[in-house]
Amino acid sequence: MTVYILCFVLFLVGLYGVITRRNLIKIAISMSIMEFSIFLLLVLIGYIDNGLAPIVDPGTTGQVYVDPLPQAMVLTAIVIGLATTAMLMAIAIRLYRKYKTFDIREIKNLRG
Amino acid sequence: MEGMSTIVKKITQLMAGLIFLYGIYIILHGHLTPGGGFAGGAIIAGAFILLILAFGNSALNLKKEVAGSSNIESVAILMVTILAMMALLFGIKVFFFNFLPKGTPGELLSAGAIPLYNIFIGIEVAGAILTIFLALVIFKEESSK
Amino acid sequence: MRYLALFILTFLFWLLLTFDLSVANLVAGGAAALITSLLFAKYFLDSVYKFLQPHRYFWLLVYLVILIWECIKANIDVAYRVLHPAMPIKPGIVKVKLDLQSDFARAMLANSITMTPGTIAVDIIDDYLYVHWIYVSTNDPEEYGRKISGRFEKYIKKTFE
Amino acid sequence: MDALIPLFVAIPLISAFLIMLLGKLVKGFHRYFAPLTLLALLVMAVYEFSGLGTSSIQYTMGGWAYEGGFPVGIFMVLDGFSALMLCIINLIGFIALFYSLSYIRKYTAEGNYYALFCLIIAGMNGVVLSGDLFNLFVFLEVSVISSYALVAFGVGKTELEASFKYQVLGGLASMLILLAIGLIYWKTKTLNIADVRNVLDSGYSKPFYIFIQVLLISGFGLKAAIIPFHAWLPDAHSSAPSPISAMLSGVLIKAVGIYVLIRLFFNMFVFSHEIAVVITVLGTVSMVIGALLALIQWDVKRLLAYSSISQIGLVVMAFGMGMILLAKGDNLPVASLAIAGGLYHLVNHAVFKGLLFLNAGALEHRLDTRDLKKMGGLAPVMPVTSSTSFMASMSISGIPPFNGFFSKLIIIIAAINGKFYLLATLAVVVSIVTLAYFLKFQRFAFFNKSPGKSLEKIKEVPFPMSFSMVFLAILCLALSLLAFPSINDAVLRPAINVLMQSDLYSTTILGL
Amino acid sequence: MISTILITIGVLFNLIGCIGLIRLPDVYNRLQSATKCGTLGTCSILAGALFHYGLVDAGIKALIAIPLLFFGATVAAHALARGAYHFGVKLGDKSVKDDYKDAVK
Amino acid sequence: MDLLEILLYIQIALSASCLFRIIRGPSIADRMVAMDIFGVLVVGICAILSIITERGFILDIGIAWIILSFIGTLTLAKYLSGKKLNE
Amino acid sequence: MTQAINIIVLPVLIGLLLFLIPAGFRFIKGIIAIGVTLITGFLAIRLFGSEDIVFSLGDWVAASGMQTPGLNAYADADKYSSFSLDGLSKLITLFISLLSLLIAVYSIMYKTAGAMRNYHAWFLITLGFSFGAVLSNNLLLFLICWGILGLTLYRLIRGNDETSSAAAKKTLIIIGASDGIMILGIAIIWRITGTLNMDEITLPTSDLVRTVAFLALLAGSFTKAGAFPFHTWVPDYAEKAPATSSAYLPASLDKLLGIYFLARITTGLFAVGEWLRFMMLTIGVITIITAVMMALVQHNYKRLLGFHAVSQVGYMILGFGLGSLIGVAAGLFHMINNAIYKGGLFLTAGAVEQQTGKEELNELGGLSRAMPLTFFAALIFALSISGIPPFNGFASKWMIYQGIIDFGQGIGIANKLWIIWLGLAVLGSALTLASFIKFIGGIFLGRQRKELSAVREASPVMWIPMLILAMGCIGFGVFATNQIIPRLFMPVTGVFEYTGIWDSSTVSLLVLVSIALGILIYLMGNLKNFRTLDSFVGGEKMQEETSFSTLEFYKSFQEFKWLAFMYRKAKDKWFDLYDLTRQFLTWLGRLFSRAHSGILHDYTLWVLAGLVILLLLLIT
Amino acid sequence: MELTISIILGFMIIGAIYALHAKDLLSAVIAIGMVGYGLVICFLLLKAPDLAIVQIVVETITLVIMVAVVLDSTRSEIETIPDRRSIVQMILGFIIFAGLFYFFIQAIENLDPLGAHTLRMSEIYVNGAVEKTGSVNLVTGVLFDFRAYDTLGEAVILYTAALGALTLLRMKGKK
Ligand code: NA
Ligand code: NA
Repeated sequence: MTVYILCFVLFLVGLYGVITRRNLIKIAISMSIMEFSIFLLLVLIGYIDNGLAPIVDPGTTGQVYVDPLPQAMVLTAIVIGLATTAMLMAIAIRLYRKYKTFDIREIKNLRG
Repeated sequence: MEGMSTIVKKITQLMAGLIFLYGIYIILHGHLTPGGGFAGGAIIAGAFILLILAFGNSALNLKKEVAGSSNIESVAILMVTILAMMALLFGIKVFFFNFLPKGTPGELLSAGAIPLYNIFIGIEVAGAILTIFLALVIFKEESSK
Repeated sequence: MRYLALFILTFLFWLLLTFDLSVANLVAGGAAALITSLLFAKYFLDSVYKFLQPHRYFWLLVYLVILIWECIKANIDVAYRVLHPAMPIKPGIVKVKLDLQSDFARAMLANSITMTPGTIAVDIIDDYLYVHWIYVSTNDPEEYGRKISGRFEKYIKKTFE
Repeated sequence: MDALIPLFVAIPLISAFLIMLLGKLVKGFHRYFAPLTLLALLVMAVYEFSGLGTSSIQYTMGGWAYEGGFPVGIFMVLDGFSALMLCIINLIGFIALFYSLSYIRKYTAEGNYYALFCLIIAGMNGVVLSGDLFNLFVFLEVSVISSYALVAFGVGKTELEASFKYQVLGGLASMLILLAIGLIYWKTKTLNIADVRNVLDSGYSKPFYIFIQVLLISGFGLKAAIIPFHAWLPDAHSSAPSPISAMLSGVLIKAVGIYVLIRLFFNMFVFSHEIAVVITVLGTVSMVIGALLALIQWDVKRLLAYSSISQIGLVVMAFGMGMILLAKGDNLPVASLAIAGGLYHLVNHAVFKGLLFLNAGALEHRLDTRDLKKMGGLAPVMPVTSSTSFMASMSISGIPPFNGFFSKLIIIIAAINGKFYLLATLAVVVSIVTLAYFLKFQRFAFFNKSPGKSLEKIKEVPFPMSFSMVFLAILCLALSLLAFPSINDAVLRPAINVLMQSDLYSTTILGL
Repeated sequence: MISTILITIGVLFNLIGCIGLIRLPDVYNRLQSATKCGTLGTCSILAGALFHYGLVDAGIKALIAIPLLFFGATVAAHALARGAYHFGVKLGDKSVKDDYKDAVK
Repeated sequence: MDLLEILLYIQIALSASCLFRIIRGPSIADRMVAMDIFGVLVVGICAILSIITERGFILDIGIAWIILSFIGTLTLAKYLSGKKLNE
Repeated sequence: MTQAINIIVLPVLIGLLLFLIPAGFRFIKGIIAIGVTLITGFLAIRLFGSEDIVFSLGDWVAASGMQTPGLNAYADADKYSSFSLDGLSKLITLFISLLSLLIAVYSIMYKTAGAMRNYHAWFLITLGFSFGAVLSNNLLLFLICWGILGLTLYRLIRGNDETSSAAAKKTLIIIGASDGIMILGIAIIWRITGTLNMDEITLPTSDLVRTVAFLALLAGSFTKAGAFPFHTWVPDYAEKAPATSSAYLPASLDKLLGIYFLARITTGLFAVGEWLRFMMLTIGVITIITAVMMALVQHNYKRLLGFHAVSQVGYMILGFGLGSLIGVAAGLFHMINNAIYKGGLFLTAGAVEQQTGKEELNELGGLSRAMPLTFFAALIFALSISGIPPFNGFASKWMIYQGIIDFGQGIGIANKLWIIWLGLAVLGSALTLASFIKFIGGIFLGRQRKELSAVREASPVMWIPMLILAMGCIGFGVFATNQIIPRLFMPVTGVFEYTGIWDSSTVSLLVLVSIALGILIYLMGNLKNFRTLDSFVGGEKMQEETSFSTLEFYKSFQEFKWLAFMYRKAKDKWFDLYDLTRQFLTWLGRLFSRAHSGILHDYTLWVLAGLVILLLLLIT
Repeated sequence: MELTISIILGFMIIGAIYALHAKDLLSAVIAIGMVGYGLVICFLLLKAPDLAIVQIVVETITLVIMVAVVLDSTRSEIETIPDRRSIVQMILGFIIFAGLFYFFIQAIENLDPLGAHTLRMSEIYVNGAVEKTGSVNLVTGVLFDFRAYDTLGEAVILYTAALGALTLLRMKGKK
């Protein structure tokens, strides 16, 4: 279970970043970290001891393969993560133009 | 000097095409080896990004490029959707039905429609990533005026 | 011309990648190479006719052998400097006059230099190559040239220029 | 009929792609094509809804239904609840889109707007129809990512700020949801909602079960903006272009928040009494605090946004009461009543909150401000906006004969009958506060005197906008008919059944 | 067997490269060690793979990888060295000569 | 545990050592160099892993890594030269 | 049966149709409104003569010879649409229609109302739903009609400036709040009895839940009628709404409906316990005294009338609080009387406002000559409201006093305190008189100001309704014992006799005492201008230099130490439940609002804190 | 395997913490790139080659995008923004993290440990799937056949992001 716990620690590191970092880019980075931990968690879940990578050699039979479903999920999630990062960056670049800063604590016109 | 140093430019000229081809390889062998539309598409986008990095604005007309890449991704993803509905042509009212013959597993021409999906997804991903990249770099260009 | 050259290059690359001579693969490779050449030919190297001159391939082989040898020497040299407790280095950037004319040849030279003992090509400005040298053994520009680029220049000239 | 199901996603997707492609070639293409798409979807939704009754339809993507007894493919499930949501989504979508025809003209890149609009609709339809956890997550992302872009569509200072915060908190929510899905897969080794219930049914460890439930509550609570997960909403919903605000407040938080929360907790988990209490409390807290926050707003759209939090809280509270009663197992008719009230209010809120945001948009369109202090005396010059917003305000404040009155009434009656006296009282108090802030809106926008500025130049908004508002205002009245038990039965009963007989969902899909 | 030897050599070169990366004083010198040893080491490993598989598809891939890595790593090293200089990273204290300074100005 | 596996772990450890340089710096360029060499090292990992598991397709990943590491490093280098990415 | 449905549907339908007529045709709209009110008046009279019946929509459909629709919705509607015709509802219906007819006629010339968009439409809708509320037997149906009346009340005020829009807002908030509270009560009733039909419900207020239900419904009734502590909307509305609207709703219809509902819940739905009676009596006297005290210091005559509209409700509540037959009859009688004279007073106020354009008492004066008919009507109304014989106000107050004295015979604590209830009621009457001296004096007597020299009498369309109402005051007073009460009220409450310690001399004494007190109080506040009172009493010709200065009056009255303190606090809205709540909620809102700092980190922390708290709660 | 992954993960955590605390933005970007590449190694070791290749490209593209944004800011901005928090927030944060950590451990206590995963529904995706889909790459089989609908959604998300970026980065918002 150690590896799962460490995985969650990585998640917490990302979370820590989200609640403490002030720089827009660093917040995006923190979210990436959280994503990484979840990706890894999913892949760990699907791992089977002595299992092969899920690419079948057509000649062979009776092989044990790791679970391909979490991998498919993670693949999707990775692309989603890229999309999220791209959007965050697009907004960050524009916000920087407007506010002349990356500091999220300076960007607080919307209050109350 | 526009772009990067001569050394980089020359090697880029040599490599960009190969990288692009490698992207195609990854896409077409998606059902045989690791990778597929997403990885391959991104590599293809990488080939173009490499060109832009090395040569700068002058090599490509970036504005035209961004319109082109967004059009291409639209077409590609439209094709994916249509592909999903293709089975209707064969009278099967099932979305995403793998309507083509499966072939011999392990060969290039196998897995029915999966390679087609890979191709169109690959184009779409390449277009999307290129669009994002170009949007980010072009934006800077225009607002700094 | 460029199109053809790029097509052949990429098609060969494809064949190597797939290592499969089935019809489907050849067709796919042909298509892929075609698309690549259509899209990238205008960014491809300029004087592609050089590809068609067989003697260059001979020199290329010679050059490769030398290059590999130099590479290994380079590594041993670096290993020596890194592992030596006193770290015998005397770094600096020196400039080397280039004989080569074509940009591609210059680029290849720079690459070769980067891979050889103690040097990294930093930039090419006008006809000079600027090289970071981990052990500047001499102050004589002639000497530099010989030590740094002399080993490759003629082979590169024959191969690429 | 079942062949239509995937089209709910495919049509808006194709439409979005075509708009991006042909919009550049054919001038004004998107202005005709997008409304047509939504209209088609609306017609389809109503058709499905009316033909469905209490049955449910499963559609398996790729023809992969059951292999070795497991649901291996992605199931799309259309039952009473999802059909109802489809109707709401596509109805409000259509109206908001029609409204946009003139509203969005002041912005650049109209084509992108319409494409994103179609994408957000596709995402929501996908979420509502999905019978698969991960697929649900994917379409949730489709809709929220397009909503991030749409919120910042005006690319002004506040729009971008709002969008960024929305995105970070939304991303956090997605992460929590994905984590929960991962943990669920770890335990159950399946992603199909019905199958998950089937597996979880046969024993679980409490800490695990609670952990995933809390993750999902937080994740979807963030999407639904339940306090304390709400902070992004007032920013995002007030900054977006008004038709988008109407979409976000009217349907998005319901489709990707409330709907999923309810679907999962009723049909996937066997919920415990404690969870039911927690959900009720969260709903109640949102209801109360949201109303208090709305009370002191001077920005019209911010007021409306906080009001959404409050109203969604009421809906959640109603469902929570139903859950508590269901968990206890006694008093099932009252549970059913509470759920009916919740659903009814859900529908109503989509309509009147949509309308209110369109009203706010009309004000913004003509006055270029959202500040109530800078408005006033508009009733004579903008009669359509004024009277429709009055109807919507009265609806949401629960004044008869408008629809909001009846849904609130049902919820309060259910609360009293379930002996939730405190909740009933709070619901009443909140409805009073709601009335107070909506009268504030009415007072400062439409009555009172115009502060300084002459009203001469201000005209009523153009036809597409006023038509949309009038249409929704009529709906505010017409939906009162749902108060008739028989009509209510015909419309909401299928959805109520889905939630009341919570096992039915999984047994039907798995064919047990 | 040859492949194992080649791989071992490659790993050793990589080891040296990493030691250099850590030990050497400035960017340029680190680049020297890292690029040369890293590239040659990895090429050696790839060659090991080539020998392991022989001339089948996998082996050919290792073969293809070698020139790609060679070009990639050297050009990257050059670009980094040039970039670092333009960025204003000073040559280390031990440096004896800087001809490039005048050229840049 | 056979030799190749030990080599694999050594190679992994070496790539981990790049992290040291990334954290230590001191200049951005140093970090970039570490990043670059890391990419090269990982290609080695791919190759060794491919041999251990007898699965040739891992080399595909190695090639992809070479390519993308190249693009990544050029991006970083371009950052150093102070130009925008499209200049 | 058919009339009962028609009387509801007709005004609503016509009212809705009036929305379609463009704003320019307001005279036509007015005529249509009068026509409709005439028809409803006719229907109401016919209804009054018909027999008592409880019927549903289905019965009506069957009776009207229509085909019963097979719709399910129809069955639902049938289930909830129960109507009842009994003495009480018929009585109220009658008076609603009569009063609205007069106001409709008056409105036609009243410019402020005419300037309002859709005034007549809302007027008719109000009328229809008032009938609906009165005639419905189902609590839900009642609630819907009742709620709609709140809405129309809101639409009948113009709200085109700062204060009037504020008044409109406040009014609807308070009314809407009471409706919300009523929902609670109705829901509780439903839970306990399983039905919503009023004729099937009889609940003792025996436990907390039932008491709460009673209180909830009571709150609804009090708010509509304008009793303490839910009364604060009335003065604001009265001041800022067009006089016709004030006359129409807070002064007459809302009072009728509020007291109607009070009668329903205290005599029908609930068997009210002793402590609740005690509470009602207390609220009754508090309402009387506080409102009239406030009225005393007003200088806007419409606002002054508004406070009186509140104060009078206290008497009615006293009547119902007594719970005896005579008490209930007195309450109802007073309600009718109040509707007549208070409606009348607002109409006179409207006339004065229209003719002079002024609303402040100290800007007016000496209009008695310019507007003699208005003056005459106002005088009658003022005497009525102050309980001077032989006018109707006297007759109903007189019954209330008698009821209180009867009540004193009982054994409960509330009964033992009868002398307090009586004393305060009499004091209220005296204070009323005092303030109406000021009203009459301030507007009609004293020196006529120069700027008012051009003032003319209002148009006949306006003064005829006033005079009719004045005649009503006289008629209802003179014929109270022998005609009005036996014919109108005994059918509702049942027959009762004036028993106990009652005798006419006691009443005369009480009345005299109250008159004397009133004059005394007035004098205390107005020593300087004593002579002007003289002139009024003696009918001498007024001297130019003497005039009422209501401000003076106001000031001197406020000089009493304790009163001064209370007034100051009242001015700061210390006693306004609405304002207190508003301030508290706003404070709370600000508190939460401050937490929304705009800083993303805080928001994220909330999310995580919520997550962890949920986990803690659920796992442990 | 667990130990290897744990150690790599440990390095990734260190890298991540450094990325969050790096003084200048570009170092943070580089560090996060490293962490992402570390993830690739994990994927490789965990028999997920498809993920490895996708993660490589995505990580690189992310790096490029982030560098593009960082480059757009002025040089001074790249310098650090102080990330100081109040004591109360720190304590609250600590409690939150301790709580989450504790509950996570509790939650996963009885779940399958690493490598002990059993196939249930995925049995179908593995055994006989090659015949069903024709794809020897099982992940591709799942992605483009069994769960092709998800993949469409995923492609649409990327499309949306591109459209969103185009929309957000246009020159003027309003006419
Ligand atoms: Na107003
Ligand atoms: Na009075």
